[in-house]
Amino acid sequence: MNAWLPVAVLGTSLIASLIIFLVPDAKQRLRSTLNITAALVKIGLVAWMVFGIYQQELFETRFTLVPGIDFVLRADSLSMLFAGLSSVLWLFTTIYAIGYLEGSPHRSRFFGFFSLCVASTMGISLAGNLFTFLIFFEMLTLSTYPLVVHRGTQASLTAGRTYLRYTLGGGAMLLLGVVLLYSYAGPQVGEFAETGTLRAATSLDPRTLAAIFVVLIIGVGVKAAFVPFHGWLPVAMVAPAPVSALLHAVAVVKAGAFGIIRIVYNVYGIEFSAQIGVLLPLGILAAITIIWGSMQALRQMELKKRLAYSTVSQVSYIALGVALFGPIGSIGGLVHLLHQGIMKVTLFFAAGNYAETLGIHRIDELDGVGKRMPGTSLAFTIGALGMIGLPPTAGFISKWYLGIGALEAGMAWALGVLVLSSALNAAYFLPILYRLWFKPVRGAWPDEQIPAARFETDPWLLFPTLATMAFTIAAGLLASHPWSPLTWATLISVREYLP
Amino acid sequence: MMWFDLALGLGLIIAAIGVFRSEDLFRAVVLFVTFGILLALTWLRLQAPDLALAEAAIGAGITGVLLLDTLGVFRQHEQDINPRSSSQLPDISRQWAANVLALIACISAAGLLAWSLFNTLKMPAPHHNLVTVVEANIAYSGVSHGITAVLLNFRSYDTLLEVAVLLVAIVIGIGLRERVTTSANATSDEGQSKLSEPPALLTSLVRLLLPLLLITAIFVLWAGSTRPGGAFQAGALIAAAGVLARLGQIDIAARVTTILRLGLTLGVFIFLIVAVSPMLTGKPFLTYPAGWEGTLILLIEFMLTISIGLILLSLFIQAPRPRIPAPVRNAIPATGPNAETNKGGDQ
Amino acid sequence: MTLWLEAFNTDFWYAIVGAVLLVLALGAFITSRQLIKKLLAFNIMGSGVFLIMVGLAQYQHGPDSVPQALVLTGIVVAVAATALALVLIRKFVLKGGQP
Amino acid sequence: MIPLLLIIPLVFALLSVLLPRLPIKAIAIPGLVLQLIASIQLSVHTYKHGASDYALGSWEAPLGIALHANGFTVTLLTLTAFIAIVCAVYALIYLKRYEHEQRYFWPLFWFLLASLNGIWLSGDLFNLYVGLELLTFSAVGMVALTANKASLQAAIRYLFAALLGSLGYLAGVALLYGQYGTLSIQEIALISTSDAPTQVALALMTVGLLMKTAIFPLHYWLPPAHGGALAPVSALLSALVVKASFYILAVLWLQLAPDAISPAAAQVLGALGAGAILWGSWCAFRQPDIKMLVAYSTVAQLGYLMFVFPLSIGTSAAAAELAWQGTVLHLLAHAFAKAAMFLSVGTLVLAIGHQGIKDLAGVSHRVPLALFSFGLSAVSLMGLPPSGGFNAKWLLLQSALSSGQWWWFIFILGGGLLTAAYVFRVFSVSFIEEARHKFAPTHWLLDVSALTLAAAAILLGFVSQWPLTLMELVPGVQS
Repeated sequence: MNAWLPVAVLGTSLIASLIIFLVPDAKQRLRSTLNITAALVKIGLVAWMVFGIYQQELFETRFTLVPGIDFVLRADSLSMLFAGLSSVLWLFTTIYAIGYLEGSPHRSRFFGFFSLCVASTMGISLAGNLFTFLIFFEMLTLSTYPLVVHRGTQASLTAGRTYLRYTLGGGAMLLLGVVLLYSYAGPQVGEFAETGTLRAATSLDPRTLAAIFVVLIIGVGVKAAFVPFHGWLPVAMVAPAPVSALLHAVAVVKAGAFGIIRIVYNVYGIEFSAQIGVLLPLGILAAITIIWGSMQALRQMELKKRLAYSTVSQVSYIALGVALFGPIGSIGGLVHLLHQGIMKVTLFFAAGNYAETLGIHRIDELDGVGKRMPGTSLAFTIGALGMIGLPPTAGFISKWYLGIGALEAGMAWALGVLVLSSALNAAYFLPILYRLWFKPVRGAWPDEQIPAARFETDPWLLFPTLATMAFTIAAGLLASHPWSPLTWATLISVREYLP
Repeated sequence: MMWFDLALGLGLIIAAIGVFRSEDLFRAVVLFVTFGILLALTWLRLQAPDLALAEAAIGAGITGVLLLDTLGVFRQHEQDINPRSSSQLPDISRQWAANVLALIACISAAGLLAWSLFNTLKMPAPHHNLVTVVEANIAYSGVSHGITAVLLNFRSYDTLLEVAVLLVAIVIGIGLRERVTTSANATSDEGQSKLSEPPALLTSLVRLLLPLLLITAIFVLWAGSTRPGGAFQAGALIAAAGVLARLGQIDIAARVTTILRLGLTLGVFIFLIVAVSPMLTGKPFLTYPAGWEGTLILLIEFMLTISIGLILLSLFIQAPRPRIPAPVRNAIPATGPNAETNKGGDQ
Repeated sequence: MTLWLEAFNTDFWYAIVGAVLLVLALGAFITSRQLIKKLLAFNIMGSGVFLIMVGLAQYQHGPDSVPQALVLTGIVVAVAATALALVLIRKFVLKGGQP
Repeated sequence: MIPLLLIIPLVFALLSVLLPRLPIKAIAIPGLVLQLIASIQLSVHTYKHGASDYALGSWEAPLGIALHANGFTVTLLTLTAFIAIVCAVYALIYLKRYEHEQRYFWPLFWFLLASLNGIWLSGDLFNLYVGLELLTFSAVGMVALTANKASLQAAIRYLFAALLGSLGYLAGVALLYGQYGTLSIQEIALISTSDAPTQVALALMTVGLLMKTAIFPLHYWLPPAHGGALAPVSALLSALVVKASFYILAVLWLQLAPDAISPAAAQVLGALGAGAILWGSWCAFRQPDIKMLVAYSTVAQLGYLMFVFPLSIGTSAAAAELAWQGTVLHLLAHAFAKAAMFLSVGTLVLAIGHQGIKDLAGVSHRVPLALFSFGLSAVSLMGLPPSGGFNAKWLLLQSALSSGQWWWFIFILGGGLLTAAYVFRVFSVSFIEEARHKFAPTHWLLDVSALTLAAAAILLGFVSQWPLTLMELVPGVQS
């Protein structure tokens, strides 16, 4: 049974996807039932695995793909962190997407690829070696492309092209890096293991390994939207709001960040990475991305664009945490993987609600929306405060650990980066909050689609938003609870560092 | 005789150059037939009378007839449609590139071949010698003539595939032909009969020659088991007889009937049956049962002769021809210079 | 040089003739623009190859029925190729193509 | 067991010549199933007992002709039988609108199969020549089936190129026979040396076979022939026919006379392959016509096959084995994927009635399954995981690394990106909302057959071990 659980987790969304492709567009109820059932089953399976991992059980599926190279799905504590995030957020995003897209054409195609995308994400989280990781990493690229170009307009097609150019290029780099590593150090180093597999490879040239590290990081860095490889992210904003949420919070960007964690922690090992001196450059790259992303966000007047640049900046917190050599910094980075996810998904849901309900796309159109849509605006506010890092939100926990980690690692400049970026975050989020709550309404809404009735908007749109908002607060308030993301991240971090 | 060989070899080369250099297609074809006759002589000099026979009948004979017929069709066609005025201007740069390419290809091929042949001279005879192997085994082959033994026993698989090649050619031939007849049965027949309004002398000559050719064919076939001759040469003679008969207005193989199809496939069919039947007794494919080799080979050869003759003949008769009546002009699609980009495969 | 003369015989001479035909026909095949001319060049090239095949083998060990049988097969294949090409070319020309 | 694979297609070919109007077309499917069973049985036999020889007519080589079944050949036989059966199902539906053509399609189809099986099995140089001619003629005939001006021109061009290639090959056979006095590949392999006649023979045969395989720059005939033919014909041609001459080339270089080959010559072939990838992809990128795009994609993908030579000649045994495995996988993956692509494009064109890429607007909604098959096959062609194409590329990359030939790396990796560049042209149009044309409904079996092949290309990514295990049974290839 334990060998089949990872496959089952993958299969729930894969099979759901294949069935959904075949469901006629008009059969909304059937499709929605399928979607939500699959998401719930997946959460159940993941919960089962989390419980098992806690009791030191082993979940592994393995067979040989090409000579010497295995296809491995394995659940470890790190993969559960990501799988947990994806499965929970998938449920909410699906519900939200049902509210957002039902009524528009090509729904079966959309939800089919949507599920396929989540299947790839699950594959990424469960991949037990670099090769398997690569497989799902590329699958993710392919399954997100149809979502990006879903609307079929000229703008979305152009965005799709840009998206592909970046991600396929990144994929090629990753492939290059993986082949280089496998050929140079042997396929056994690709196996993900706590404290890394390369540690034992003392006979290898550290400079070559460092060079391969650079290639690998560029490969995953494109998806993680590192500057200067971030160009696809703001462009891909033309996609429907649930896709943006998925891209930013769960799937693509996170897959890149998760790849960085895997490479540093489970392939090279944090100690070995520090030894060959690749952590500092990684940290600097992350710091540059954080600052640059924030500055760009400040200049955007379109809400989704501003959020996009905010993602560029925020995801690099994870990389920064990884680059900080020390358990506390690691905890900060790991936990931010989750926290950024739930906060950003909240923000995108809210932005989607504004666009869908009132036709609002630009920040200067937001004046006084707080009274018309209080629930959504509250969610947006909580998300924004979390991004700035104010207690009691989840964002505060991340930044706190990252800050202490920076000091512990002796990288005080990183603390400076954190402070500066928080200030910038505040600079681009607070004016929005001000407009939402304190400015008077400027006349009619740009394009009101859903009139206020019992709820301020479609309940399918509103409730997921409120739910993720609740998570944002809960993750902050209940951080010390034994089942909180923080506890789990601490567990991983403790296992990563050598005794 | 050394001088004769020298002259013959040079003659071959000169004839070939003549073919390549002549502007007029008709002249080129005539020179090509001459080349074929010289080549037949060459095969005699190389102690290969079978090849001489085959070259004369097939290489020069049938090929020449097909080529000349084609030129005739082109001429007829050109009268039908006004020849293109200026589109024939050669593309100078392309021609130039082709010349350079040809020069490079020729020089490298010549160099390679010269190097190879020069080195062959210095080398000892090869390790294997199939001449002795053939001699040692010919007694078991059922025939006493070496080439027939190789073609129909030792390497009969080659021959099976080779007849299949012929069959494919004629299948394509009727495939491309039949469309015309199905769309305009009557007019097409009219067009063909117009081709053959021979003078009386020819008709009587044909009637005289026909039995002669058939008898020769049978002799050549029968001779194959002991001396030069065999199914292919005999088949070519049959085809030649058929062509003559066509010219003499005897209507054979004009329509693609089931009987014609049977005739075309008969050779391979019998060949296959004979080849497969030993497998029922556990012997390998293409094995002849002991003691029956000679008889079966003769049977196969007989059937092959009929099929090969019919195939070659049909390739002549069924080749596409223009229809005489005027509507032809409309049937020809208008094609511009960019017709190449218009891949109308399955629109 | 003496080696050459000693080893040289009729069969080898025709193999050389075959090689020359092959090379010349190759050039003609590439340069000629008319399909019929290409076809003639192909036939002559084939004859060149046949001459090499028989000449070279017989130069080594006298009259050899195996290469002769192969060439017989080759001649039949060549006539099939010629007939097929002519069918295609004729149809092509009837459809308005350039011969 | 072995000759059954020759007898079945020949018998059916004869039957379909004889009885063109009878429902012989429908009988084709059982015949193909029979052939598939025979080839699978032979594969199992080979897997259990190793390579086997079969003396036709009880005459052992060198006097007679030997058939030879090893791991590679049985893989190819099974591949052929499988692709043939799917293409036949497709053709049964697709050709209904081509009343006249289908009467001649089936005989040619069976002759094509007979020649392919004959080539995979043959152990005799001259027999391979006859097999190649049979293959060429049937293929040319299939291209010319529709008998319009463009297809006739393509067929003539194809025929001439192929004939020239065959003569190059035959000239090499002549030299080899003069040199070794035998035509049996196994016999020559035992005694082959690196003297001038052998090298010249190999050079001539190589050029001839490159011409038939349409390796850049000798590919000029392929795009019009493959792009202009009927969909099932294009599928067969691209998936199988060009592979036959490559197979012979590989046998010559790696098995017949490996000593006579210099690493420099192998590098030249590799360079041609690289040129094919670049040029083919560039042309595919510029085609306005979707069938031509796929045809040029074949030109590009064939380039990968050439990498086996630089990667396995003059390199370590480990690198050579990786290269060989990668090439076999690429051959299989490309066969599945390209056949699927041609079939799905055929369905798309049938549905729209036009074959410009711009005309594809709106197909993602209206012909989704065909587009999906196209997408799956594209995944394999781009070398993205999970697919057979990805595993192939992976092995080739590893081989390039372990033999220290990093320059092939660029082309193997870059080729995938170039493929993506032209393949996504199709996708991005297909997502446009407004359709340009009315859509005609298509038969569901058309979709199913294309999807089967595309799925096979993807599944190959998971079962690559199967063919590779069989491959270890090939003698003469380092393992």
